[in-house]
Amino acid sequence: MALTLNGEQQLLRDSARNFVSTHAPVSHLRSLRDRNDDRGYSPVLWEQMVELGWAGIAIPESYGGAGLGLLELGLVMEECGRTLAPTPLLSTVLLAGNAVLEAGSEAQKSALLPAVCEGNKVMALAFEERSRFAPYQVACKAEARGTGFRLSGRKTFVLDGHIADTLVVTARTQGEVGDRDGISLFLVDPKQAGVKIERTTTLDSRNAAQCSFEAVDVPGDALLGELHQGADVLDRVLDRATVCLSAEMLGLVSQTYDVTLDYLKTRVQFDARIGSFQALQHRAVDMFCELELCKSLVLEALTAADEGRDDATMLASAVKARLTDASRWITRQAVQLHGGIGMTDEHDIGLYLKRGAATEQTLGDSAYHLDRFASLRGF
Amino acid sequence: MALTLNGEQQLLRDSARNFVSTHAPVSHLRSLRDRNDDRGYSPVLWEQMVELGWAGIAIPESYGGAGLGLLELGLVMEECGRTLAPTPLLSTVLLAGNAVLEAGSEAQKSALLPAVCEGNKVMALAFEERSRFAPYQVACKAEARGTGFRLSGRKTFVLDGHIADTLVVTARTQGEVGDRDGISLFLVDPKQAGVKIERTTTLDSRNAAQCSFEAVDVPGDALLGELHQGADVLDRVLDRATVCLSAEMLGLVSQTYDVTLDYLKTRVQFDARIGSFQALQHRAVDMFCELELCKSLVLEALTAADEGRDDATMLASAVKARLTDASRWITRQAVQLHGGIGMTDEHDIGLYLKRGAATEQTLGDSAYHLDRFASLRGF
Amino acid sequence: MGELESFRNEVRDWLKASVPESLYGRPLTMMAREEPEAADLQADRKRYLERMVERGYTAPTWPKQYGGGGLTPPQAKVLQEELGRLRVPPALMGMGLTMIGPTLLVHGNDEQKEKYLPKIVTGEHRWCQGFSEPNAGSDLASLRTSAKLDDSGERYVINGQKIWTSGAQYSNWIFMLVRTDETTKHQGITFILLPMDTPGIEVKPIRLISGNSPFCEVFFTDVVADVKDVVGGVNQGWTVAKTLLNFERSGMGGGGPQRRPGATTGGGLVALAKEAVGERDGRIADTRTRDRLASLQLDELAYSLTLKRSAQTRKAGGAPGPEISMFKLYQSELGQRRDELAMALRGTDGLAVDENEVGPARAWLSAKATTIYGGSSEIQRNIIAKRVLKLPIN
Amino acid sequence: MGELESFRNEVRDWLKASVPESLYGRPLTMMAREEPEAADLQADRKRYLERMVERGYTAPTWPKQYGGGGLTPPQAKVLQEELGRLRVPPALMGMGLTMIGPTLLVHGNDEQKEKYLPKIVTGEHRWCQGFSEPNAGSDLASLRTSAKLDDSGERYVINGQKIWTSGAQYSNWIFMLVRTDETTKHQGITFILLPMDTPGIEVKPIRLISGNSPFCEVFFTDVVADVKDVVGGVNQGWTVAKTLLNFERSGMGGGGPQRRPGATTGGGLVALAKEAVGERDGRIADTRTRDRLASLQLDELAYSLTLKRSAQTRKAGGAPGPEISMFKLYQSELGQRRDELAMALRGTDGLAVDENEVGPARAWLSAKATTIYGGSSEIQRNIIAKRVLKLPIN
Repeated sequence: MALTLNGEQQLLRDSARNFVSTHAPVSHLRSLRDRNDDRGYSPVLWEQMVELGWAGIAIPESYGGAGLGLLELGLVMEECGRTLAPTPLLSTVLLAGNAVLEAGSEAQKSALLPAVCEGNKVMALAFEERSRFAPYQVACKAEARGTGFRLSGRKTFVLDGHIADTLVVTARTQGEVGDRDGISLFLVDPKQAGVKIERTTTLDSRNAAQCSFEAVDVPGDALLGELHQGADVLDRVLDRATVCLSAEMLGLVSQTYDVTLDYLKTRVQFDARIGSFQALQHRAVDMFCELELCKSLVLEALTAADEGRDDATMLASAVKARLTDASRWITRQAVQLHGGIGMTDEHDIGLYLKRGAATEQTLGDSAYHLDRFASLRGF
Repeated sequence: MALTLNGEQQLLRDSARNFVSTHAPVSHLRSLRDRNDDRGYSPVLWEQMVELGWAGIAIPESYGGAGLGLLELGLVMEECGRTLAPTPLLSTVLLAGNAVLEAGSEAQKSALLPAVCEGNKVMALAFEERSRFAPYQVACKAEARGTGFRLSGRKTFVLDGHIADTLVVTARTQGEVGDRDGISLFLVDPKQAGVKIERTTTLDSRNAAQCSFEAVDVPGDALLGELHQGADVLDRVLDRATVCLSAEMLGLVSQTYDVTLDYLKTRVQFDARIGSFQALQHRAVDMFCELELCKSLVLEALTAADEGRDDATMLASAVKARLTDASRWITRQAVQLHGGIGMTDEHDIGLYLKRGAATEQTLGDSAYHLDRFASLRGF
Repeated sequence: MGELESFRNEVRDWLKASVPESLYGRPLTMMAREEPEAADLQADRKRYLERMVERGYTAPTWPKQYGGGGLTPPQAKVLQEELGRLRVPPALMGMGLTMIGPTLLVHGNDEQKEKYLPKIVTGEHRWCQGFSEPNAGSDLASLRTSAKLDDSGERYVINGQKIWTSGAQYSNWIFMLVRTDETTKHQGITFILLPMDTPGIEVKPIRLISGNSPFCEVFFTDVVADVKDVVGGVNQGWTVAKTLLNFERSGMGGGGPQRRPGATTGGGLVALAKEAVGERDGRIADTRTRDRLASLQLDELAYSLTLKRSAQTRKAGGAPGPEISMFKLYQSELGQRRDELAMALRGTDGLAVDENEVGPARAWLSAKATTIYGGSSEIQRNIIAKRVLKLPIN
Repeated sequence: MGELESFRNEVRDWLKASVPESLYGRPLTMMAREEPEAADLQADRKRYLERMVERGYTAPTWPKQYGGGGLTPPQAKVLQEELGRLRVPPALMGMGLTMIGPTLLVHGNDEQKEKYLPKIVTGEHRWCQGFSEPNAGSDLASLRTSAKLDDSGERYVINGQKIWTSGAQYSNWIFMLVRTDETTKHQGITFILLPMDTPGIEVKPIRLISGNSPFCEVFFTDVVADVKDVVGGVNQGWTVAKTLLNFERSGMGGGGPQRRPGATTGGGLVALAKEAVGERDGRIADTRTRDRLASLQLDELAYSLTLKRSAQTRKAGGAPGPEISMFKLYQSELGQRRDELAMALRGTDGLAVDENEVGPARAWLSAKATTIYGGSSEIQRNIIAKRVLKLPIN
């Protein structure tokens, strides 16, 4: 239960930090945005990340990965958060990829995971149907039809859905909307007839798609994991993704804080550096303390997930609730403390505000996770 | 809908302020406390207040009162709040007295209200049975017995209950605990057999009693208002008392703020008056703004009650929720800003903290009233 | 019937006869993105403006001699209420009416009032504000844009840069603060007026995080201004500016909840909340959301009552005092809370942005400026601490 | 078996043989009201202390030569864990062990260490702290209590007043800060030790808002002290004090949630909440209360993880640095929040006070001091701003 990094982990983090600050600084996101890049990330850069092994960090060696833990992947995500570097790590590796890893047959895993590790496949998990995170609210139906299934329904906020080579789709095979039981997972080829995918641009200059499935027939071996038992897979996958997204948020919030602290130390008004004003000092101190708490929670949640501990789920909700509130508070404060310059598109701080706002809503907001935290603690 | 005082109202307020600051400054409460005064207020002083007409301010002239409004009574309460002057205004006039005024027969009103106006009678409203405000949670029973009723049950937090000459007791004559219907009000002589009253001292050096009624027989004319319809009376009485208690809280919080602002202007540390430190300045500003909002709400709620407006109930909950939160925040801040000296019994600020804490819980806390406010606004 | 009531009837009749019906129920278009309007609608707007100008109703309380309506404040309120009843937009808006006009009435000389006020009233002069500079934001008085008297003694030559000049690209006049004495801070500032088409002025819009560009940078290179256009005296500009800033804040805080394009209004939030988390017994199903909304509504209620109380207490006709800072502070922070709540309730749906519309996400972003411009919340707190609470200065 | 494990076995056996069983599961009595204990229990406590002292276990990590246990930090942790397993109270507590002892190990000379440390270890010296003065609270360095060297050059004569001296009425020694140079601020302070029975010392307990009197005023009139009892050199007292204050804060923030008499513990709050607002499906019925409790528990979790992380990161053996201010700050504010929540949940029941017991209301009142003493929350924020964040000074 160490809350410190070992030498190798420190090395990995330093190399990730070095890579993103050199090859994917904030100006990289900015240029993708300004040219309305359709993918939302740079394939060239992604290839380099893949070469550094990032896609397969937490995937077993037998499928071409490095077989390391979520902690290591989390460190990389944190560094990507620092420069807002867009990657398909969340969509392809943490959501859809992990679903395959958790639930897939040997054949499915062999077919998909090595391609993920090699960066040859973008995947997306289509599981949300509402604007507020509610993974069991699945109305999308899959009816048995011969040896296969026929899918009908709609999904929303499918991250990187518009460029996915393979979709993992949750559909109801039994029970009522809202039931935990009766959800199943399917592999769907987005190019298949009846699949309609519409890209939306989110305010953080990333993509989330609206998908609709109209009588889409898939073969029996498109079923991922056990019939009706998809929620078990979903829970594990979402918990792990939530923890890593929180790590990314930690990077984002840390950088926001660093930039703001620096501004307080340099901006002069009233013949003084504004960081000498006590009201601003105390606010900076409160942000500093909050970040220290966030760091501890992120490390603990990543470690608990790697160790398969009983409290891993509780910690996943704890960390997402915390980072969401920290992001809301610190990114808003950062804009305020930057004053007018922080309102300009030219300054980076607004991009942190926007990405912060998007991650706050992604995979459940703080109200959702605080409630789940309470529930897992027995109240 | 004026939110300013007219000349007479200003005069009344000034005279009340003058009276309490001369005759009932904080040292008065302190001396009552230090000698463990059983009544919790000074009968001599109360007599003088009665002479000033305070007991009957809002009682019609036909029963010996001045026939003025709740606004006038609220102004007096506010000034009493400023010096923490203990009076039986809340128990005798606003709770039990108003119940008689609202619901009593001519005979009941004539028997009781003139005595209240003359200061010859202390009354108490025994209506709470739980530690959290819930006026319909009445388990105490009154069964018809001959031409009268037999009361059995327990009441808690009966303000001034241990010295009351007459109790107004809520009892269930129909329905289940929690029902709004089926509550009736009764006049009970506390000296009657079966009535047991136990004084508790509250942390603000006032009194609230635990009362129990064991097969207490009361005659038919002890019924106050219509059978089963007591909740209507209770609602009106509690709303009006809540607004006036909020006015008292405004006085308390205003004085807390004034004393603290003064301390900030005089206490020297680090070779500067501490009120020159920006972090403390901004906190003082936020308290100032909050108090301005509180003042507006108190005036509006008192006026609405006097005008019998439709939004009077909504405003009663609005004002109590607001003043409770303001009291919690400002009295705690005041102690913190006073530093060590604020922790000593010798300094008055601790007495404001304690009275604040008591009023925060009295007649419903902010959670209760915020929820009721939302409900009355249609959500 | 009281005088005010007969005035109301008169106004009502006149408005009915004068306002083209096509404008009834039209939302404000100021601040929203410019979109081409049908030619007949444009003509109706023009006609409406002309009629309002004729009666002095674009500046209802200004003296008639300057083209105002000469109305008393209660009469002006009646006019506003009657316009509100028809839900027609104001015929004319802008800093001329809300900021420089009222300031000239206080500090301008007769010549200036006669020259400028009538052109504000008609909309001929559209004003912008040259106050902030890149290194003079919260600390406005540290401004550096210099004005040097030339040899004739009749002209200033201005050099420097202004920033956050709202609507500079649409304005033909600017009121600005310039430094006329380098050896002192507040006492070396002068308030001056000049036309935007003066040679040497360059305007550059600033793109904001919301994607809009309501503000500009304005560059001054050897720009010549007339000494007659100094308001309130040389080196007396700070006094004039303080008056003007209070009018500005009073516009930001005094008007009750302001409608901003894309922002969710109070009632809209309740509907949004019921939709987002569901209803139970007609109430928002989730206590947490209900509490957040209730606490916002309670703040809004307390705030609007305080505005009303302040208006009743303030002496008639006076320029607003430092307590106006409280309203600016409170209104901007309330608005941001409302937008944050609206964003939270929309969940992931609220994250979508569309290049062509002002959705809630853009409104949320735009509102972040409200606690910064016109004196940041921190500056407002400093002002209240010093001028209202009289707390000591370090 | 690792060395640590064999040490654990040894300790476990020794404790089993040495701690009287009557002390198992006994709560702390320090800070609680003094109530008379049965004579045999008192004898058992004495026996327990003697045995612990014999092995140096009252100060486990101090060098053996001064009566300490000479244990490594991991060994000391094992000892603590084993004591915790038996739920026996510490044999000895107080400022000698937690504050002046560790400080003497850093700044004391050999003579001082030999003279004082062994008497701390046995409990013979009970220390109190003479730092704050009525006009030197947050601004501790402005203290005025003077110490003037007499003609012999071997004695100081002390005059002045200290305040907030915790437990002065039960102590027989005091460590204090005195002014030895009036012409400078921080550089004119000296750290000195003296016995409480020195003539001229008068102790007066201070009654607090909670009704308790854990603190005293201490008056000094021509009190004579020995120059040999100066720690760290004349006019070097501020450096010594900073070391000591960090040990103090580390005691206030480093130990995880502290038990205070009458305070409601974490688990107790859940039960209290379920009782107060009811249960639904095994959960607290009301979302609002659930959220408040969850947010408190989340803070406590994050805080305790951060303590753990900090302990793992900090270099072994070092005195705590300024980051300890964060823990002092956080722990005191968390504790107050817990008490506020407990008060709120108890409703009107929580308002009752009884002269003879330490109920929740008194605990709530007592806790208000935690954000004030040992450097207020404001001072901790100043320290972090300056020493950790390196923000500029005005």
